[in-house]
Amino acid sequence: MTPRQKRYWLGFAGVFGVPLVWTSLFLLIPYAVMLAVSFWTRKFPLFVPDFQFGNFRQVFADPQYLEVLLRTGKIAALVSVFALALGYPLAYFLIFIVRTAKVRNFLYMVVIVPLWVSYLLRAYVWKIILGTGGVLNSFLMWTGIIDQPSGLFLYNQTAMIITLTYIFIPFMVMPIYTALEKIPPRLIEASHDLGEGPFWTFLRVVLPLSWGGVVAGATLTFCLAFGDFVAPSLVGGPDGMLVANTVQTQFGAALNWPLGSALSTVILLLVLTIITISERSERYGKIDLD
Amino acid sequence: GELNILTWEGYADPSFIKDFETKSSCKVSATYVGSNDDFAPKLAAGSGVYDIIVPSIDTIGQMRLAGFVDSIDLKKVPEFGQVHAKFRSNPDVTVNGEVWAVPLIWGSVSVLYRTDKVTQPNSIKVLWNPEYKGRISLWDDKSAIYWAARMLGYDNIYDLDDTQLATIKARLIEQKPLVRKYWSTAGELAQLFLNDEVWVSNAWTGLIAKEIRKGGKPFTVAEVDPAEKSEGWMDSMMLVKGSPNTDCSYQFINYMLSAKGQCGIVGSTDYFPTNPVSAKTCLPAEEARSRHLDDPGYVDSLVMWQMPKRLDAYLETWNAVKAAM
Amino acid sequence: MKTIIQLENVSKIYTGGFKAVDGINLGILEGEFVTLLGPSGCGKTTTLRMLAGFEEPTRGRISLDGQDITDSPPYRRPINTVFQDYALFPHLSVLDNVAYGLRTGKRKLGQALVAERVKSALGMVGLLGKADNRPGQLSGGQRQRVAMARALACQPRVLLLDEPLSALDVKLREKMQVELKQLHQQLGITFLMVTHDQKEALVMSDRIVVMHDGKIAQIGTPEDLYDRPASAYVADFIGASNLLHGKVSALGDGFAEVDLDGAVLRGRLADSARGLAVGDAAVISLRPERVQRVTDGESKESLSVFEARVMNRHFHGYDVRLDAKIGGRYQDLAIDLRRDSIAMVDSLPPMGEVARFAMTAADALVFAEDQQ
Amino acid sequence: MKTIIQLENVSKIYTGGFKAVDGINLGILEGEFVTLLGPSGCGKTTTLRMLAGFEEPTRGRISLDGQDITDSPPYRRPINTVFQDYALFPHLSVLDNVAYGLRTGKRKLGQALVAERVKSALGMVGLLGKADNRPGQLSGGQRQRVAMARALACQPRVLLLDEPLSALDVKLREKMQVELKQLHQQLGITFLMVTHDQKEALVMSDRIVVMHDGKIAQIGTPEDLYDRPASAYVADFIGASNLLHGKVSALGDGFAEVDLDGAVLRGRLADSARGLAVGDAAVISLRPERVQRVTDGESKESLSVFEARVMNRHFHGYDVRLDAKIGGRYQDLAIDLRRDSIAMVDSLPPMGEVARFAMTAADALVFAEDQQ
Amino acid sequence: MHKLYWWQRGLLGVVGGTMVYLYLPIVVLVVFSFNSNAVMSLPLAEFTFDWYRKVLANEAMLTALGNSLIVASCATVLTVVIGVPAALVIDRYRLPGLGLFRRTILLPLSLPGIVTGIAMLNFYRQLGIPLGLGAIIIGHSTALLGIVVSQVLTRLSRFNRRLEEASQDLGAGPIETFFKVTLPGIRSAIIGSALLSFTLSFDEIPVTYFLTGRDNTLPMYIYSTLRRGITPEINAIGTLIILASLVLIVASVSMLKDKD
Ligand SMILES: Nc1ncnc2c1ncn2[C@@H]1O[C@H](COP(=O)(O)OP(=O)(O)OP(=O)(O)O)[C@@H](O)[C@H]1O
Ligand SMILES: Nc1ncnc2c1ncn2[C@@H]1O[C@H](COP(=O)(O)OP(=O)(O)OP(=O)(O)O)[C@@H](O)[C@H]1O
Ligand SMILES: NCCCCNCCCN
Ligand SMILES: [Mg+2]
Ligand SMILES: [Mg+2]
Repeated sequence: MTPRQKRYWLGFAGVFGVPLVWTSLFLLIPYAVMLAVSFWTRKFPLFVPDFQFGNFRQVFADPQYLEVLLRTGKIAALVSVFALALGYPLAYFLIFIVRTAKVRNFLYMVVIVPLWVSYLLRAYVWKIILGTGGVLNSFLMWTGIIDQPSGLFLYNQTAMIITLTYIFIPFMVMPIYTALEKIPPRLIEASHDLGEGPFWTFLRVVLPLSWGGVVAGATLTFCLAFGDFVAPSLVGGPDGMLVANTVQTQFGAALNWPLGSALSTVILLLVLTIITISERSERYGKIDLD
Repeated sequence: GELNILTWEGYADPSFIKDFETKSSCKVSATYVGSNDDFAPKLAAGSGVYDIIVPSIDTIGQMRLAGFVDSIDLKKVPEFGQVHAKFRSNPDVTVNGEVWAVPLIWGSVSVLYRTDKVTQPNSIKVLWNPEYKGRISLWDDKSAIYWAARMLGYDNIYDLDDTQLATIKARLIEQKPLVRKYWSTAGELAQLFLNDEVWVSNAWTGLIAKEIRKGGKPFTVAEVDPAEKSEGWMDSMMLVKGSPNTDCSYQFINYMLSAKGQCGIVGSTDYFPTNPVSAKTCLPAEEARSRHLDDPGYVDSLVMWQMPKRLDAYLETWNAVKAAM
Repeated sequence: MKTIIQLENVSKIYTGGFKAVDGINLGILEGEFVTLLGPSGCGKTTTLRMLAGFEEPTRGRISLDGQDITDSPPYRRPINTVFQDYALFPHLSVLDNVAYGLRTGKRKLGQALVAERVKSALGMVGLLGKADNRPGQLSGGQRQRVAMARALACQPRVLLLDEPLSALDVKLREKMQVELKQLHQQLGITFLMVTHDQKEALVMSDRIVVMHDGKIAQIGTPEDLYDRPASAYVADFIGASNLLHGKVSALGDGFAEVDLDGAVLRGRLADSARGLAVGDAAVISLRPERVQRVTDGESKESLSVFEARVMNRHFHGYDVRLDAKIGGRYQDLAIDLRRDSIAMVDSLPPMGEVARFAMTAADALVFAEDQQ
Repeated sequence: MKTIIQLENVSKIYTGGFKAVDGINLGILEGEFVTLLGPSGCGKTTTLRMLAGFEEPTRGRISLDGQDITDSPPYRRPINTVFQDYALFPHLSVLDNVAYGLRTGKRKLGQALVAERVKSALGMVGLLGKADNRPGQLSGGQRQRVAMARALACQPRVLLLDEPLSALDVKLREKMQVELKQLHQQLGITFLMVTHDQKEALVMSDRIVVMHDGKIAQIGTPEDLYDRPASAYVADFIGASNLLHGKVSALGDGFAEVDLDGAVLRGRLADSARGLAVGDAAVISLRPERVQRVTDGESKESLSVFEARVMNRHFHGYDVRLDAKIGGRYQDLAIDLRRDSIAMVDSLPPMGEVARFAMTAADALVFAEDQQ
Repeated sequence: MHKLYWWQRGLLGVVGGTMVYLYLPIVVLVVFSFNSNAVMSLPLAEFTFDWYRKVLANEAMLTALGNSLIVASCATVLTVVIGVPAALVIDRYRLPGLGLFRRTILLPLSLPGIVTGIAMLNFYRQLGIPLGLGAIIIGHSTALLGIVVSQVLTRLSRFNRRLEEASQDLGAGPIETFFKVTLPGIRSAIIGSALLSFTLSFDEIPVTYFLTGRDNTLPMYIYSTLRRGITPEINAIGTLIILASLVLIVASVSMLKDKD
């Protein structure tokens, strides 16, 4: 080794040592342990080491788990769609309609601030708003739209979707905002110059160029909503159990860690698949703007 | 010293715990469970967290079998002998002459309803009554299975077979659209009533109704024993294995068996004391009667909890119900 | 030839109050190649953007073929732009970029027609082989060509070019200058180009509009501007120029002599300097390449001869640049002597010493001082 | 003068296998101003970076004052660099930027000494008034000066400059060329500069190293390269050049005639072309500015006269560029005619017609074909 | 301002609605924190500070708050100390395996927290590591490491490497160069991601849920309180948290503004 190479590798070891050890010890090994436990067997009163695929078989054979997975996927997808439907116009507005950078930065902060307010509280407030005696019912009765408080707003999947969408909108707005911000205004002018009005310019230039942000935001929102277990317990009803609650149950009441670990492993794989797909399509959408 | 107790709402109320803390110089911090199924996982997750747990009669056996607890050194609990013999001799409290649990308090689970909305129910079937669609609640606990079993008229509720469980599961799933929310703590159920969300539910007799009445809403609630009988429960104190604070633990156990402890907890929960000797010294006669101090036979009018023979099957059934649409 | 674009008294004041363009009047003839030339910030781009429709004039009127288009949006003008940074759509292939303007909401041409027009536009710029590439995969020069093709595919009445070549390196720029000019001649479309490179403007334009602080300083053919600049400002901007400050010491028949405190130079009076009187402060502009070396004995009647001290010498390949000082105030004077033969290098004046130079009076221009 | 930097057989192969520098041998004398010149990608920057210590030569040896420094890291070399993008520290003031090298590593000078040296360095580049500004608040030219001052404050033995002026616009670039050169003369430090602008190299350097594909094509003074290029490649790179391909039709006394299928041109035989025989393929290089116009009747003994068809004409201000075609294969020929008098424009050959031109044989160079 | 197109007006409507959606809950929270009635429904009762008084007297809550501050601070320091070098290595070295390393370190960001939580729980149980604040800190650091790494990586990719070369060129060795040039260059990314780490750790539930022993964090305290029924105290805590967040945001924005 030349002295230079020696310096190179010394630097590498010095800088990389701590992160490598930490990541292996507290990230890789725990996931590995989780994987290992997913092959164990539940045996009253606890569970014992083993190597068998029963837990995975149960996850896929017992319709209740598939049903929960599907329901969770459905809700996470709806949350992503609604967050996108509200978040995209918001980001678009900030970038292309707001004229001065000062106002834009201020409004952006205004969107991001809720992110800094306790997640739990943001979920729980919806209980006050949507409840039978809540703000929404009071408002509707006051306006005379309804004369009996409705029980339809709280303790069901709609409430969960409203709450989760609310919680995750900032995660949708941020990447889209960043993507839109990177689009040179020049390109929009070029489109106008070539005879295309604002609407088609949006479809043909702005949307494709912000696709990376949309994918990133949707992936993040989907994954976060997919793993949530707080909203169901606060605003969800009897039909609102999500996969994270199922995992929680296995580590709680059911005391079946092996099955819970198997479920978690399945979630892990699912998320990895989603991320990989999203990275692919993001890369497809990621266009070198330089 | 420090004492970490895994227990139920109302069991560590400052009204009587403060007194213990000053007397013993043991600081009590309580964590509340919402179901007996919360004990095992909390203890399984790691030792060294809790010193005393207060599971119900159907769960203490599981705690012992899982090795989560130590047996009780009776020399250190002089008043143990005053506890209702019925509880002392319970096969899960005393096993092969060794005592594992110190009974603390007992009571029933009955039907709680709003008198202005629900005509007085005489059967558990009220919880399946479509008339009250969206206004029904049910305790989020494996005991839901007992309730369904009793509604169906099964009498082997702690030893149900697979077909029975399947039927029960179907009935519970059938009930889901009627249910507004499964409740998991007393406070939650009280709030559900107070916020107009729920009109009828099964409930721990005493505490919850008391809480609702404190809310000052312009309606009244009542508790009723259905024709299928109410359920009976008894909660005992157990020593967590490996707890470094056994000294404080024994002081606590003794305090809770004393007059201050028994009347304190009765006062905060409206449940029934297990030590009639000390309770009698502090309860007015009228209350002593309504708390069945001299009437342990009342227990026989209840369906007393036992550990189900196939706990796992019960849990699985209940979880499947919750997971279903 | 008829006027295609007419700017009447057009001004642009940006929010904030900055007056970027200040009452411009300009007519552009059909088929002309006109260049806006001027230093950074003089308002060239702003003018172009008002024509394209991206900026709204604060005052004034813009018309195309006699029709007022001041208020019509960019996507309704038969005008296309080649942007300085090309503004190619990075997510579209070269083909789709070029086809973009042909597939718009309104101007929806048939598949076949689009294909044909794209092909002809790409053929024009020699990029048929790159149709399927993304802009990111092209070199700078190729991107420039795509931008041209994209604009031309729309068959605009007027093509606007904002510093179309400034992102290219020297060799490529010179090559593209020639190509662009040829394209203009082929197509007969009106070109309006912006540049701050006077050489580029001279090489390419039919007419050049020299701008200064939002106003037009002079409009004319390259020869006009080079040989008959209207002001010292234009003289300085077009080609290298020495601007020497002095006092008028003699006047006569369109000529003036300027005294630089010791050296006296003779030059033509600029049109704008007719009013100068003897004793007035004046600026005389002379181009480095018009100065000649005269050996000590030599003297020519037609030339105005002067002395300057040679301070430094740079090899320019084509010629030798002398940095000299002239007059009592030691004003800088650049002189380019041609190395017509290798032997000549030896006859260069020695550094640090005073030497004699000369120039035709017709090659120097005299302006009034304040005009600069 | 003694050699300060010596590169012996230095090569750089990047991971991936690309050979960026290919066995270079080069000695630089103390106090010299040497320029590396060549087209993009020829290995100039790589060579400079190996000298600075940022890249490790794959093969070969670099020594400074006779000592091998091939393996020493950049922070132990008494060499400083002016980066192309200046690489000023954006979080530090101008003063702290310039002081950076004086407060770092082993060279930790006292407060007072640092202040003094910073002051003198900033004074040198005329930026004393900007000491407290951040680089972001400076213009391009000022940043360039700060980068110079920062490097010079360290009093390096050798100053490396990687395209130091390429980010500046034309006028400023020309001004800074002169300043840089003066600084070099004042300080006496060895300068090694990289550029791809041949004009810049010609103006500034004592010696120029022309690179080609990682190898050295020629080393010499500006005059050497301009007047005696070793190859057609160098001739083409230094100044504009027409390279015309033909066959040797006659040889004699250091001169050759090249037949271009119809037109015959006479030129000096390049040193490397001594072996040419009649009938061999050859390239003749002639500079546009060395070609003269001869009117129909005229004929001069000393000149080689030829005909070419004038295709196009561009106004260059200084002179007029003619695009012409020569010979049976219609090879492109650029001709620059000087507009010495305004009247001359009228005597320009008409476009599309054949006209007669001439040049001295000494001004054309003949190379063997394969050398290009 | 020129007149708006129909679609611009529609957009404005959607944006306005979204803003209401974003802020209505926060307004509700704040308003009810001053409402004397313990049951939270309209109409409002009297204005009161009682809930704030109760919060400030609530020892368990204050202890939980203290724990949360400890956890968030430690986790933030750890994520920075581990994350910055990790980002540097990923950015600087082209070695096989580093891509995988990057993906691994970023994985917990998109993975439901519950998976990381139970992975940690399994792991601690096998090792016999006691649950508690220490366990939570490790969990949070690992789960949030990706935030620092991704933000710093983004900044590093924009960071001009020439500056480091310039520093070495001027005589500074690699370590001095890091502290004098690289660190100032990525400073705002570090501060920004540290703030985000802090907030997310302070707010964390799914990982914490499985790792708390005796010690509650504030969100866990709130969560268990919520499970036992709502009290307006929670609204008061929420309002205080919003206030603190605002102060933090304003501080960080003004802190980051001056230099970049
Ligand atoms: N949107 C704007 N708001 C305010 N001032 C502007 C705006 N655009 C340009 N300006 C200012 O108007 C003046 C003219 O700008 P313009 O871009 O037209 O100059 P230019 O001649 O094209 O210069 P350059 O050669 O640098 O491109 C400049 O001083 C510029 O700072
Ligand atoms: N780090 C690298 N890895 C691989 N190849 C490289 C690297 N750096 C440069 N090259 C290649 O080496 C060749 C020489 O590069 P170098 O930067 O030395 O050229 P240059 O003469 O300075 O060109 P330019 O004028 O464009 O700056 C180029 O083809 C370039 O693509
Ligand atoms: N299964 C036990 C019944 C629970 C009794 N405890 C109720 C306590 C309510 N505060
Ligand atoms: Mg411009
Ligand atoms: Mg280079």
